[in-house]
Amino acid sequence: MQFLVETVLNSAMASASTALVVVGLALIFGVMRIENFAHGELYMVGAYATWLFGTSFGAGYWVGFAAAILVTAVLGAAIEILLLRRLRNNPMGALIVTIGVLLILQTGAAWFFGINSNLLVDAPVSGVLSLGGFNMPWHRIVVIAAAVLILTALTVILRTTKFGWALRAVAQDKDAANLQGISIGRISMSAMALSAALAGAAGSLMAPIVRISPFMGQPVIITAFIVIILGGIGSMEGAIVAAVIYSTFFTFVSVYFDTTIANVAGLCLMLAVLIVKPSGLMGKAQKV
Amino acid sequence: MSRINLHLTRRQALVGAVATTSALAMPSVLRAANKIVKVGALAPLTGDLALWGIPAKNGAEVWANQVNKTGGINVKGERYDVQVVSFDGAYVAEKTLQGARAFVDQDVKYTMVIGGDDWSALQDFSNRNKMLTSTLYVSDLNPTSKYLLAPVEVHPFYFGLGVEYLRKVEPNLKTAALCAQDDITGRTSLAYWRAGFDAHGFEIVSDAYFDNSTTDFAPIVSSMLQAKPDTVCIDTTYPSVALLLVEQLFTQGYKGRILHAGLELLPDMVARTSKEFMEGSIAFFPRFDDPNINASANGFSDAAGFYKQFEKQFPKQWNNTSWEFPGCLEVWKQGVETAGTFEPDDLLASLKANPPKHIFGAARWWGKELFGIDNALVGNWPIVAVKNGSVEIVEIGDQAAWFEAHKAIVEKRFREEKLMPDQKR
Amino acid sequence: MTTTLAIAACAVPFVAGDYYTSFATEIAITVLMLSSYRIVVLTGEWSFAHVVLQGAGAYTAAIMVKDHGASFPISLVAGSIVAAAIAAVLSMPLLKMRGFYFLMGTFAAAEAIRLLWRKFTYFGGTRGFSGISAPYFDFGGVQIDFGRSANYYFLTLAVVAACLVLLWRLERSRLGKVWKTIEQQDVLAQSVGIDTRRYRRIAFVIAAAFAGIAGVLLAYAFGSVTPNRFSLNFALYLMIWAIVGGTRTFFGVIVGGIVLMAFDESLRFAEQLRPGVYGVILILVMLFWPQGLERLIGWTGLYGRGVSKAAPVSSEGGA
Amino acid sequence: MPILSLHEVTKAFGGLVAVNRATFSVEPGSIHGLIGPNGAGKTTLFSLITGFYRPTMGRVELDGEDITRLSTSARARKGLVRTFQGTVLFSDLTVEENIANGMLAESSSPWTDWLFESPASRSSRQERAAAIMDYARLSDLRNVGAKDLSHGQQRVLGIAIALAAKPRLLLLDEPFTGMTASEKNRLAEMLRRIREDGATIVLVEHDMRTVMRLCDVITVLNFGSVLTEGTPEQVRRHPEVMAAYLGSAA
Repeated sequence: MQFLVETVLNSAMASASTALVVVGLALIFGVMRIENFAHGELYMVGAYATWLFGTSFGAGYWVGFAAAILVTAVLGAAIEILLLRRLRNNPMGALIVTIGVLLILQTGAAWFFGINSNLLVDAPVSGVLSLGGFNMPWHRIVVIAAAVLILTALTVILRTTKFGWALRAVAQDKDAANLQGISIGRISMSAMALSAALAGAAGSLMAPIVRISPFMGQPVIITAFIVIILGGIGSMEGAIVAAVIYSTFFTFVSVYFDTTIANVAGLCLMLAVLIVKPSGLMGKAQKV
Repeated sequence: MSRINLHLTRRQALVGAVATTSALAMPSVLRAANKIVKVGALAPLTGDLALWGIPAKNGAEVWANQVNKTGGINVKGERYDVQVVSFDGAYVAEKTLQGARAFVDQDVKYTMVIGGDDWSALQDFSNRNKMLTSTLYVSDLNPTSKYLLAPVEVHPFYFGLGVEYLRKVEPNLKTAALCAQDDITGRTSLAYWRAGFDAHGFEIVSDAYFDNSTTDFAPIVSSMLQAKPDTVCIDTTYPSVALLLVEQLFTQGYKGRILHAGLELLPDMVARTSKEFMEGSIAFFPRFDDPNINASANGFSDAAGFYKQFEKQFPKQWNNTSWEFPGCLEVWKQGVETAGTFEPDDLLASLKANPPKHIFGAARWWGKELFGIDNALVGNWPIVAVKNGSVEIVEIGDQAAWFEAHKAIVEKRFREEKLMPDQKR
Repeated sequence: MTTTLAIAACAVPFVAGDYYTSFATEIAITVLMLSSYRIVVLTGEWSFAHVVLQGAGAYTAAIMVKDHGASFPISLVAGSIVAAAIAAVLSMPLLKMRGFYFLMGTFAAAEAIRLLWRKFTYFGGTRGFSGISAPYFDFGGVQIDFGRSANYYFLTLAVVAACLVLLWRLERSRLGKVWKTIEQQDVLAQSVGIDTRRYRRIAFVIAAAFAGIAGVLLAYAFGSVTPNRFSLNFALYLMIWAIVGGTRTFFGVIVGGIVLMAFDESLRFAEQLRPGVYGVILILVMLFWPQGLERLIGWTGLYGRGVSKAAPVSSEGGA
Repeated sequence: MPILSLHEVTKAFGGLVAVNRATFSVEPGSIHGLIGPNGAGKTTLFSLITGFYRPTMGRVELDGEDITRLSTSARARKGLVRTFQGTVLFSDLTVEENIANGMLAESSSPWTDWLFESPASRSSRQERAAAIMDYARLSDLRNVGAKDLSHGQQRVLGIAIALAAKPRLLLLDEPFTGMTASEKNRLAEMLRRIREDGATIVLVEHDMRTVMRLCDVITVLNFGSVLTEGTPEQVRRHPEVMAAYLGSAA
């Protein structure tokens, strides 16, 4: 029984961090119609920034967390302004540019921090919650709580603030939004910054749990693409629901079988959904 | 809106760029009195596995500088400086074969590979071109791998000794749980661990591989602990993965013994768990920052000095492979200097005739029963245990003797994992 | 254009050493991959499965040679048929999807196949196959040992050239015209009776057949087949070379591919920094020379297919 | 035996019933008008006939054969070809190439003909393309790019492409909208000639005057269901049609 509870909590944590990453990806696709292949690397930059500011400069985890969000947001905005803005009517060109950014960030991290360096970030809340033989590190619960907090804050912003309305308008119909005087440039930049910050936050929250390496973004982006397809591109709600479904499914299969079977099963789940509904669970149906 | 048509078409621009950069690629000529002999580090320098490849290349360069400073290699009176050439095989067999071709073109006399997944493509090529090569995985050896040596480490042969020692010091332990990453390294070593546990009366209660892309290890550890093992073996997992596994074992209230190949990140493991938790954990590599390393690793000239020099040149980039490639070079140097030639066949004959010392002392060529060829340099190997937060050598065992005593069990377990020479695809 | 390419191609083995000859063989095989990949792109879709289909051809060749001692021509045909068969089966579910969904659908199918290769020892597990003996020609007193890289290079060149001629014919045939109509105006094509899904499937299967051939050539070139060689990285690089090279013209994708591959190779001196430098160059090319991509701009929004492309005609058009 | 007949065809999008139990049939060789105020369900009905939508209920028959479940392209191969409201053309190609594309789906017997087109079948296709071009008076624009044509010429090219697909039943989606008076006359003339060559035409159109002059039978749709059906005179005098159109030029 205790084993079951542990697995449920572990899958909740996996769902939380995946949801943060995938919502960021869905936001970018909704607003700018491109899949950001470098999204996993922004997750990685978040983890490295947390180590650099939190541990290496010794300012403590939460300073590192704030620094991670800031650094990734600035990086996201810079990528939009310098690179993606010039390729607005060229989706394939933008795709290649994000792959270029992916390669640069990976090589940069390996160069500056060393391929072999073992960076350790201590969890802000140490210790273990143990209830009758079942024990779960507090930090994992913090990750779940933080992710829920961030996602609710995001939905509130999108639903109520003027910025949120403008973002959703651009996602709905770029030209119509333009006609109403919404500056596409400003919205795209802030959407990219927000999306990058979400990935950075996920990276920062997971820093004490996973191995920090220049290639930690690779499995994250692959899972994110699978989940965004399951949820239907561009739909934020679909992304969150799909993140929970996929992560729970993956964690349980990897515990009861092994992670290779879990990978194959995850891919088959994605294919199954696509076969039944070729535009994802909540994606806009489009004539095939 | 007329398109801005640059007079340069895309093809002309790209071709121009190719011309300039390849000019830069001309290797700079070394001003040296001695003649030059090239040795090749054919290892992944990009991608996940760069964490083995880059420290290995760096280690080889540090070793070469030290040897060149002390007059280089003496071949029948002629002095040669060692130049290390490298090629990024990205742990893909086909790319690694391209590297081998580049080395043959550059007349590289001795090639070092990590081995495992990326060796399969080199086999025929190395025989065809008499390419003397060293690998870190003894399981690469097979009846036709004439020019392939496993001179430094006979991973996973020392694991049998580890289980034997554990049985001796802790007679009451009954059950064992195993886990490893799902690649050739993991499969080969887990097969040997199983043989070890079978031989010494352990019951294996949990045995699973995890995918290389796994990031969160809590589920894996919780499924292992569900079987209530009193020994956990995390095999040859990468240093940082081993750290996460140990941390999960501590968090999830595990109270038994831990076995790992290297325990490279022991200081961090102690920081994340506790001295008491790590007490008695078993591994197979003394630490190079251990004050009396020179005494234990007497086959390696001035191990402590080498470590200091490496840390100076490549701060905080040390990994096991950092001394293993130099170990391979050390064996090759001894062979060349006794044989007085770089020519592969003569050098092989001389090496076989008088086996050089390997890092932990005297050794002999071995491997016929299991691999079909005696190309593994096997000697005694230390077992280290954690005492008060640091590792100490607690025993020196004879790997070949252990194998002779438990040959049947090992072959059964290797056959299960389809690792015997006749089962190779 | 063809003559310059042909002359340059034949000169390589006499000029280059063993390394560059076998590198040229790999380029020739990749050119076949790029040209066959272009067939799928002609119908307006991008796929991540093309490299794994090449792998299917390679694995078939390995099994044919090692288990059945098949000769080069037989394993060439077998590899092509198996790859095409797998593509035909995969196309049933996959071709219900469009745009990015199709791309990720092909990724899922391809990665699942690759993981199965790694898992089952019949395919040699993570180590795959090795020791695939080079083809040997012995007929009427003429013996050619294709183990030597120069000989194998010419054999590859011959097979690739034959395939390119076929691909050239294919694009000019009515089949090729149907594919282009589907890409330009999917809904209009349907309204005049073209079953777009059926012809996209034909394109997917034919492309896979050629990828299978490229896989067999690769298996013999390296004498080994490993799952790592058909990973997502290689699929990504194939897509990068196709996009940056430009798929508008038959030769565009070939020349673009060769230049980019040579470029990637010339950065080898940068070792650890090589991927990063390549990333910078990708960005520069995309920002300053998108000409080769203008046709791809039509792929608007990845699933807004069939949107009318007719530019509103200027009003003064006569009655 | 009617060439096209609809039986209780209904289409609902969630709660909204766009087409409600529409039942009518089209006689072979006729020009059949389909009119109704905006939002009457004309376009949805048009899409149900062409197979772009599947009806929630009811049956569509072509020459008595149930084609309700057939795809758009399958219906086209059976002779039911449509044109588009906007100017949906192969804009990068010339007029001649556009028309040639219309013939691509023609099922030629030997599949090898797909790969290596025999000179015979190529010349026959070129002849037919030439015939259609002067039929639509586009011959002198043969090598002009589709995107460089005038609006009227683009609409005519759209119909020419449909003709290339050898339609027995031609469905036109508001062909006369946005045309000048002279262009309308020439198009009406062309449709009559198409009808004389044996094809049946179904015309969805707003322009009442043209529909009244051109069509043999008219079906009037209102709020998704068939209001009435008959010759242009019967329909013009029908009280509810007057109310539905409220003062549009009758």
